[in-house]
Amino acid sequence: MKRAIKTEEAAEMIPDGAVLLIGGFMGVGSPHRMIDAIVARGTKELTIVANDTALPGHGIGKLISCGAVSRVIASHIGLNPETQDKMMSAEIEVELVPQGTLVERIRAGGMGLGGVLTATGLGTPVEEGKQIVETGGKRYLLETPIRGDFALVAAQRADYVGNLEYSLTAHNFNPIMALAADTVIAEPQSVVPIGVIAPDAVKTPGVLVDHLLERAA
Amino acid sequence: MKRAIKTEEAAEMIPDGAVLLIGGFMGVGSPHRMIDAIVARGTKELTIVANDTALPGHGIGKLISCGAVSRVIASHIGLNPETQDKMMSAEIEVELVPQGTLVERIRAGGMGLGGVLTATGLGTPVEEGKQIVETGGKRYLLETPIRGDFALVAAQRADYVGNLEYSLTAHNFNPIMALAADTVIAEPQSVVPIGVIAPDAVKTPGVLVDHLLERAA
Amino acid sequence: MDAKEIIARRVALEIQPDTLVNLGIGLPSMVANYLPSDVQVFFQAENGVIGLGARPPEGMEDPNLTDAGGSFVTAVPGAASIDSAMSFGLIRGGHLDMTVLGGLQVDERGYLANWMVPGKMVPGMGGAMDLVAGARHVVVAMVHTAKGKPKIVPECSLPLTALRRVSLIVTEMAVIEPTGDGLVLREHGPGVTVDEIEAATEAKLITIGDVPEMALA
Amino acid sequence: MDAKEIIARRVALEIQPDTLVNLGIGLPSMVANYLPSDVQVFFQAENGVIGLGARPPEGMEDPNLTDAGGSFVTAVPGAASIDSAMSFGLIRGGHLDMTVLGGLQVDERGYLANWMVPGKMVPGMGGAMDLVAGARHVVVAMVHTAKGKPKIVPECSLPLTALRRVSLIVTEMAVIEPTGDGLVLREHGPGVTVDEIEAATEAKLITIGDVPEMALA
Repeated sequence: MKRAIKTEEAAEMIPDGAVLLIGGFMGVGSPHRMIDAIVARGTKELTIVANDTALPGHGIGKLISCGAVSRVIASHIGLNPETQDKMMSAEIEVELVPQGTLVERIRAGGMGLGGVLTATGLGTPVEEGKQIVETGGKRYLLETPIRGDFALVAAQRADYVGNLEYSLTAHNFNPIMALAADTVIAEPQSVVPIGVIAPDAVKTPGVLVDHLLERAA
Repeated sequence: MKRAIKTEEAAEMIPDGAVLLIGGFMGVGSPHRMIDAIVARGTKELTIVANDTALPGHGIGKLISCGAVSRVIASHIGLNPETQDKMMSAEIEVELVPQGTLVERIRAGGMGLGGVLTATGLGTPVEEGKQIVETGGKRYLLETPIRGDFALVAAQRADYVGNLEYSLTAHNFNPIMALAADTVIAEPQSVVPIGVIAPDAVKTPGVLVDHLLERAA
Repeated sequence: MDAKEIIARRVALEIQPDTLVNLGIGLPSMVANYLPSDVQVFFQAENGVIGLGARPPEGMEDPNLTDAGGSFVTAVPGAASIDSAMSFGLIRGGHLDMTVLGGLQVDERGYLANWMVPGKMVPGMGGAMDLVAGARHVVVAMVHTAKGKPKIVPECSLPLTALRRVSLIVTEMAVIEPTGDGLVLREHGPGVTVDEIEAATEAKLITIGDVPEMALA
Repeated sequence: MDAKEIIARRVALEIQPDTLVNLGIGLPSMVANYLPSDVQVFFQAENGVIGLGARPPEGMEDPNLTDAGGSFVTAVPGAASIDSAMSFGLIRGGHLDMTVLGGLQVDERGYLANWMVPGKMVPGMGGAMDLVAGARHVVVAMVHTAKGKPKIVPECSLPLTALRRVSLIVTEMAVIEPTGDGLVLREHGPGVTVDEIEAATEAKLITIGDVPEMALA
């Protein structure tokens, strides 16, 4: 059984320079309370692995705006001109990864696989510097696994085991990121007693979750 | 929207020599009605991809007993002495695959990946004849994708879109197999009107399901 | 009728009943407006719901239900929530029947460039590379020229999106099918002559017999 | 107390609170019976429920809720259903804290052979290779000798299960820890002398100071 902790308590666990996997797609399904707490604390030199950096002043965009981030691995930054500006001025190093490759690289990191063999990116700038593997008469890029020091995942509902449920398009990267970090911090909208979430409704088993935030205010 | 069809109608689609992915773990979560219909029809020379061959006279074991099968790809046949005998007498060709590798090979087949890079099987007979890929300073086996002509999956509940829910340990290989065949036949315990299964409860989206059997009698 | 409406109406005719279709943001998303009411289709957005519906009435939005552009949407009856791994598994695994995307350039090989302009626009590829590499049919929906400059060219000067010949190019001037022999001009736009199309196209176009005018939904 | 009970009671002491543990079928599954009541553990079976509970009362079995041996079980409050991909992702991804497996041979390198006897027994490896390659701690629970023949040998003559040094060997005669220097004899069984252990062991055993008697749960 887990104690639900305060957001500030969780944010204090994250040191400067940490690699964070952060769920969400343009802010939908992002752990907004954790992001606010990291901004408030002033953590620096973070590496953010996420689908995107949302918009300026929204979701992950807040971490970009406040200068907490030195490196981004994402599939899309086009809707956040601040990320693009900081990339151009070399304040933030950006690695752009095709979205499907990004999620599989994180899954590989979480599931103990050596990498991902995909045709996505062949013949494009994504191919540069990467190992090519031939199998079954076809060529594939070998994309390497990604893991985080922390995964910050947003969930609709949790129980005190840490079992998580997600809602609609707020699933996105969260269930996969919960597999792939040394420490997984879950930010649920609500927390219910053990037994309330039926086994078949669980999308992330509680054994993957290290820390559970209190329910949303 | 899909029409729910009779089991016999579905069994008639499966020609001699077909490659079948069949869900289940020792018969739990296997499509028992489909298996009975294939046995009754007398289909021959089937390749079965499944976790195991259950017990003689039970689940996939019925297909073994009646001589419908010429090839098996499975992780375990130890509880079915008939499969072992037919392997020894070369009536059935058996490829044994570690269970985690088997499920990932099927997933790779279903998700368009070039293969699976895994440490499982290194230094064992599983390694024989396989490509080794070095990445990140480690050695991995390259295990090739598996696809079926048909996937026969058992579900707890379906709607008429073909969305599927599974129950407890009857999930096992079913959700992954539903990704990896040219034709997917789902055998649900019950079928409910469209809209009854909430989007968040769907484990296999109906777009993956080609044919839906009538509810269990 | 403006150029975008012509394109959207023509692309709408390409959509087959009972298929899974991904519409890119911007112009491609307009296609849904012109779908014949008797054609049942599941729309997927890569951020994770199969069965996207129209924009909800004001005040009935769900913050957890948006399209890939971040706009509020609804879910049709029979919709299914999926995470990013399943979303891109469907895309790369060949389960997505059609994707409609915008384009910056398409060339005589049928290769598409639509994600970056070096030194200018580096938004990231998002899901575009996976979509083009993996979808069964890739339809490029774009205006024929950009500020008078041809976008259909002998060879893309911009970085490619994938090493894959797209299925069809639909502009307000023409419907063009890339083939092994080159770009075949299939239809001309309303009131547009073949000479005008050729003048606005840098790539060589193949015409076979009479070129009919495009029908519009 | 018979040999198996000694082994099961000793292994039970290895299990840490709040961990995820996989017990193999047969002797290893007995370990659950001797767990101190204040130690909360989630048991996982590779066929797919986290939080396996005891056998249900007669007449209250669920055909969709069994362990990896096919026996009926229950689910504890807070249990989670998972499919085979997630199950083995947990195993290979290092999320499984401990697995307890039977053994045919263990050698001085700490390598385990437990899945086949060439020419005799070819049941398939099931999940054993993934478990040994992937679990954080691998405990081999086996009787010390087979029909008087030592099972702890200089080098396995049977095919290996994985190229991985197991964490601990527990028999009715001894607790042995494989290390980089070789097999260290940590404890002796009730009423067994070090000489007797060495006589029943073909491999070289390292003893450091006095060897204490094993405690039993």
